[in-house]
Amino acid sequence: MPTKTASKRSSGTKQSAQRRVTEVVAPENERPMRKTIDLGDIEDLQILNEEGEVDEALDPNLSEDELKKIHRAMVMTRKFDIRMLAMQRQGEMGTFAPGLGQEATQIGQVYPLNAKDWFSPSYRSFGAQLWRGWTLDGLMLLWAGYYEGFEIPEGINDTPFSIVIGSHVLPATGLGMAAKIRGDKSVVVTNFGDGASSQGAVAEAFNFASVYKAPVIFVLENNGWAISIPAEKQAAVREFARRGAGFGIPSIRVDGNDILGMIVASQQAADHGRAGKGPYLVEAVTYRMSVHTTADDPKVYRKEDEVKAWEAKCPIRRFEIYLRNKGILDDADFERIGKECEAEILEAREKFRARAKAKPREVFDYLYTEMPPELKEQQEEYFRKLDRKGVE
Amino acid sequence: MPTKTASKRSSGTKQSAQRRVTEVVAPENERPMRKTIDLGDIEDLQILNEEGEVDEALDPNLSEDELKKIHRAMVMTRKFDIRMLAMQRQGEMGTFAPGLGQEATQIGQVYPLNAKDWFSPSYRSFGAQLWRGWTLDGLMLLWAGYYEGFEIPEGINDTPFSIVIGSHVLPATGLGMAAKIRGDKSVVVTNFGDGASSQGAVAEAFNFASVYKAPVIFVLENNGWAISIPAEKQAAVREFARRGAGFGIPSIRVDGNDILGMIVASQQAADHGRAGKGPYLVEAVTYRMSVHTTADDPKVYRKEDEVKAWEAKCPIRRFEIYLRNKGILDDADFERIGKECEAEILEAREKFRARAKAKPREVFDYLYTEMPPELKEQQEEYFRKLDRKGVE
Amino acid sequence: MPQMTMVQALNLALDQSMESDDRVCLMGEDIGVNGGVFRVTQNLLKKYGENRVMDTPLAECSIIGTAVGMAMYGLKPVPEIQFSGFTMQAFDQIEQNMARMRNRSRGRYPISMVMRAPYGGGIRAVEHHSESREAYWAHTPGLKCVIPSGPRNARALLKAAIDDPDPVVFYEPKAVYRAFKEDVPDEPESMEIGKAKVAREGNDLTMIAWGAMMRPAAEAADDLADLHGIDVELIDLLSIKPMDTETIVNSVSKTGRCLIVQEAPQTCSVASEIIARLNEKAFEYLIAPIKRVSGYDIIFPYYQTEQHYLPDPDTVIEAAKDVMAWE
Amino acid sequence: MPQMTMVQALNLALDQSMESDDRVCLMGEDIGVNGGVFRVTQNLLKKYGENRVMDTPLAECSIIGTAVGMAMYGLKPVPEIQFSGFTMQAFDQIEQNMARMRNRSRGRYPISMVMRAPYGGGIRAVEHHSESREAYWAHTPGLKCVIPSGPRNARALLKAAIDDPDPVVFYEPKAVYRAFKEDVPDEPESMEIGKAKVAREGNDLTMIAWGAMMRPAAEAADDLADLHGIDVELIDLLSIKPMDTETIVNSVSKTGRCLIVQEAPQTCSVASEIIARLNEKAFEYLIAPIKRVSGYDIIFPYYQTEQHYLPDPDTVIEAAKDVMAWE
Ligand SMILES: Cc1ncc(C[n+]2csc(CCOP(=O)(O)OP(=O)(O)O)c2C)c(N)n1
Ligand SMILES: Cc1ncc(C[n+]2csc(CCOP(=O)(O)OP(=O)(O)O)c2C)c(N)n1
Ligand SMILES: [Mg+2]
Ligand SMILES: [Mg+2]
Repeated sequence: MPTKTASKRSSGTKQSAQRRVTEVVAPENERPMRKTIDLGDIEDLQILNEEGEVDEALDPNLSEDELKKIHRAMVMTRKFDIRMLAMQRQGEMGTFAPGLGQEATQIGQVYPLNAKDWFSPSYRSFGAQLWRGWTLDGLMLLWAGYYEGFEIPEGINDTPFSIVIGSHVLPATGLGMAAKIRGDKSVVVTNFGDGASSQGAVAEAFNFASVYKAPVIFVLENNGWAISIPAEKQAAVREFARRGAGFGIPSIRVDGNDILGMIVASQQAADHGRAGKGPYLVEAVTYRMSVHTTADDPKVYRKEDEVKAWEAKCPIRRFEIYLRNKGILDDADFERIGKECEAEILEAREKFRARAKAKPREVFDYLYTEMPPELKEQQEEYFRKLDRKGVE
Repeated sequence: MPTKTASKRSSGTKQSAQRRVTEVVAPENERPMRKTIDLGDIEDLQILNEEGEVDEALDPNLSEDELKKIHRAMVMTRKFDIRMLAMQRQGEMGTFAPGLGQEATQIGQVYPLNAKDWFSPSYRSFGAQLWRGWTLDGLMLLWAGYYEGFEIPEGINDTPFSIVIGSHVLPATGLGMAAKIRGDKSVVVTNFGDGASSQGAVAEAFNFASVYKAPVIFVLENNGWAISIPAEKQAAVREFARRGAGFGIPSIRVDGNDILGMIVASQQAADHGRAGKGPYLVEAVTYRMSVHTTADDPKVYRKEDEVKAWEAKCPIRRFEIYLRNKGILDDADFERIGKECEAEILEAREKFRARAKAKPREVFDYLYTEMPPELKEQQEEYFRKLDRKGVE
Repeated sequence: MPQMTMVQALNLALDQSMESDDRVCLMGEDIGVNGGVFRVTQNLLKKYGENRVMDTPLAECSIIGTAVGMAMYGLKPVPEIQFSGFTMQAFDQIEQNMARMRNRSRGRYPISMVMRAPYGGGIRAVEHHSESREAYWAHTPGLKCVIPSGPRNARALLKAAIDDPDPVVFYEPKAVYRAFKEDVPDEPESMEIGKAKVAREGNDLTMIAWGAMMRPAAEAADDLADLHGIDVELIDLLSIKPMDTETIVNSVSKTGRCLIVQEAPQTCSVASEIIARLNEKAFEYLIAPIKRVSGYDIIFPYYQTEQHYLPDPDTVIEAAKDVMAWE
Repeated sequence: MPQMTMVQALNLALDQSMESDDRVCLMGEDIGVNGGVFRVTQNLLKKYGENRVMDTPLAECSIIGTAVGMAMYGLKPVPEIQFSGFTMQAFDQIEQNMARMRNRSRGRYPISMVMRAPYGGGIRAVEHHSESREAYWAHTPGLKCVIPSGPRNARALLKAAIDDPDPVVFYEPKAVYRAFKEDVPDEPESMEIGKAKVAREGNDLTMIAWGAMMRPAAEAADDLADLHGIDVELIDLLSIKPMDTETIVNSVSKTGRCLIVQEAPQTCSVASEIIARLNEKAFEYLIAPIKRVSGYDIIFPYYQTEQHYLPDPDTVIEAAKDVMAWE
């Protein structure tokens, strides 16, 4: 109903009204004021800026140990990424999706989780998976096409990552619903990309999580690109966090290259969930510095300039300035840590090489709890084929 | 990034920071102010209120002829609905979905359309379909299970209505994209319910329409219920129009029982589309006065009180007050019009009865442009079966 | 033993499973306050509360997708899809997560869930309300699919499906929902998934049907015996995937002739698969080509013509005579 | 005649169709600026502009759903689904609108559109990137489905599919994309949808394959002739729906023996359907059970083991010998 100040009600007007409707409706800007519904706002957060300056009032003031642990994890993630690429180029690794430049987004989102919480990632999640306890050699196995790599480390509630864009977000929501139903305090973090935001299943998940007040933290990793499609073509809104509002989900847009911002936002989201208040949407604004996957050639569709500009926003560099200024770590430490990570990764590569044995006789396993007879028959036929070929 | 007034940047802070992150993140309300992103607002429109009072400043001042035409259409819709229910109860009609009480929403949304525009409705759309030129007897045939009822009247660009909730909204968006591609000025109106708003396909349609600036008017008929699920359980937001904002679509929430409001909102949306500005979302707030379908018993899940309260908001009653006050029609006219509509409907029923002949030999038709041989074979078998049974 | 319709029997199975295992929970559109549009879940909300009987928003993809998550958490969700036609909305979640999560997680997350959906024609419904697409599920690795034909086996099969550690599509022949009553014992009763039942023994011709088609098939079988001297062995398939190949092969090895009755479209259907298996395993016993009395490869017709589309006893009898006539 | 890979041949077909009919337009993820992840649509954006080559947001359901609308408007959309595994996301739109709109509108809105999707294994891809689910489409009333096996027939079939007034699922065997080149004539070439091709004539055994399976089948056929004295008639099915039953039946009526090679899961598959039809129409000619060399009813394995899963010439040869051994 329009506000009374703007227009006057009457019981019947007597003016002659011969004009056609298409004419009488005045252009939007000439309209009298009408009543409107305020949509509110979303938070926009940065704590550690591109220059490594910190917003003191917002600094979570983590302990030295924590800060060191986080730093090491970011470095490890990057080194792992680089090593994987080298292995891929040398033919020892399958197609994989590098997370270069997204280390802060990755680690920040899982930082507030404990082992009993759930983490349901997309495929570009090395940093978060390593933080959660996935092994370096396990991830290598997985991307090298060995099924064993999908074995979930004992003791943590993680799901296999999802290859089908957005398809894991509804199951993740179901995990949150189940936690709520059982009265557990666990929360669920699930991540997905700007591209994934176009999937209907993701919008549906927003709605279910919101209706059931499920403790789900939706981390929308806006890294600017979905393969060759820039975020500007993916949606008509610049801030993907706006989506949450339409479903009644508190939403925040964070500088995803700011590890402190990511931690604070994720913590806030986790607290919200644990308090029984339902889901939270965290849009992490970051950038895919590398190829989409090793099968992709970004030169075809994006300018080097754009990538250059983002180099200045590197999440590790700015965090190192912060650590250096705080007197926690110095350049020598950074070099040492880099080397230690490298060494660990090379060690893992040896383990991977030792484990990298295809097990073709396993392909029928793990499908059903008990193999039905008709499948056993197919398996026997398949084994006969392997026998014939002399395959173990 | 937080506002400068609220917090101070420094290059490194020296305070000891031993607290765990879970402690340092202060509860939301104690946080310093942060920068926020304003989500704007949505328009909330009513022109003709429950008492039949008009907001003069917003009255579209339609011509007498137009007003009469609209009134008659609303009456016809209601009478048709009532007659269909009677026919159903007498065993002459199949399960159908009454639109009782939603006459203003129905007719308002298609009012600005011309024949070349597209209309892609959901199943609860008698009013709009009749306005567009669908025949009374055709609609009867359709709901009585005769396939011929789906024949689209010549000269208008309407699609068959959709039975699968929300499934027509993407094709409707494709129609808009095509119009845009071809440089045509046509717009598309597509309607769907509060329940349908939960379908991922509908969210996807919002995004596609917005990205391609397709001239699609999404009419979300919020009639309070999706069978037994009240709108409050369907979503965690009260105003479904909020959804549009997350996709960058201008959105409006209209009193759907206010025919003038519906016309103005729809016209505004159509103008927007014709001007090449893209989609529009119109949430029409109305109420399903009757059963969901004739197979449904609302007594199981909703209180009579709620229905009673909505009786006072009847779209026809308030429009009649307006017309009476304007001196356009009087009570005698209303009675006459009611009778004329009744007579027309009974005439249509005769036509329907004459046409209501099952054509079992048609069921293979219209599937492919040319019937493939394997299907022809199945058809021959089927015909032999009909022959055997002595069915024409 | 009380006499029950299939609807009542299904309700009983759900009730008893929920009673004995608090991980079992239901979800779906209109299943709570309204008790389900077919009343299969009637009274269960009142008895078990909102946490275990969830009226959901209108989104099938969400219903199945979140149910998968709930199963990963350790619950045993039994989502209902209001009509099987709307399983299409959830196809991605069914194929990508419900069917695969156990495998993808190397057994860490077994998906013990049952997707219930009324299917099939014969109730004078509008478009999309009469489909039979069990072949989709049979073709999808990782699923099981069962279809009861009467109240008693409906109750037992549903219990078996809920107890099963793996994901089961439970197709309910809605034409049978209230068509007849059967004795259904009070105490919980189960049956093995993957086993067909010889509903009628015979020596001349094997007839295979499932779900709602069991009724015209059984009627035809009786008539064939009484009026045409053809002794039919009638098999109620019950489990579509896995399929009880052994029972089928044994029967056809005895009779040498086979007729399959289904309402689904013909191409790449369950009937096709049965023929393929008999060809492989009973070839030397086959006296005549196996015949399909089937739905056609067209869209299920509007309801004024559905009775002609659906296989009926007469058509089955004619087809059986054809099979018998082959030498 | 230039030598082309299948990718190039498909690009040529699209280019020529777009050139000659301005209603033809393309849409899909990464098909424009990037030219498609397999480069099938390379250069077409530059040539035809953004209105006819649409880089879309990441939403398969939208791609197919809006394409249906565009077809209703009178355009001829050719949407690409990046990998056939993601057609699951669009299943509802495929089954409910693409396949049915013509029927539902009583012919008023024919849906002349082609859904292109690379399918099948053999390129060392991750999960969901290697599926073959042509049986889903064959079982769905209202669709057509074709699968080329080499560059030349890919080009001709794609033209035929675009020219077809009805909706066609166009499955592209991605293992063949760059596997070999063939002469492909400059001038537009088409072929009839619904016709199989006898790729090799023979008298002892009919072998039926399609798509990527034509290569191991052909290799096996050659070896069977050269090394085992078995004269194979090899049929390239090309059209899955409608299927060229006549050509198959004629061949098997001649040879009396048949072997089908497919990479899809076995149950309710296209191979099952072929067996069912041969049972019905060539029963009296069958000397031996028809055999399937098929993918299994499991999830397509991770790539280190896919070569063992996929049918290969050796396995085909062994199976052929089995069929021949039957008396
Ligand atoms: C449903 C589905 N469609 C298409 C693909 C192919 N694909 C893989 S990654 C990708 C882009 C994803 O972009 P985004 O969601 O932004 O995540 P990012 O890769 O940027 O991390 C596409 C189209 C897929 N895996 N799943
Ligand atoms: C995809 C799908 N799911 C379920 C149904 C069954 N169904 C028919 S109408 C309806 C409720 C629709 O509610 P709403 O969208 O609000 O429209 P209304 O009936 O109120 O006009 C349901 C669940 C359906 N037709 N389609
Ligand atoms: Mg991205
Ligand atoms: Mg509603």
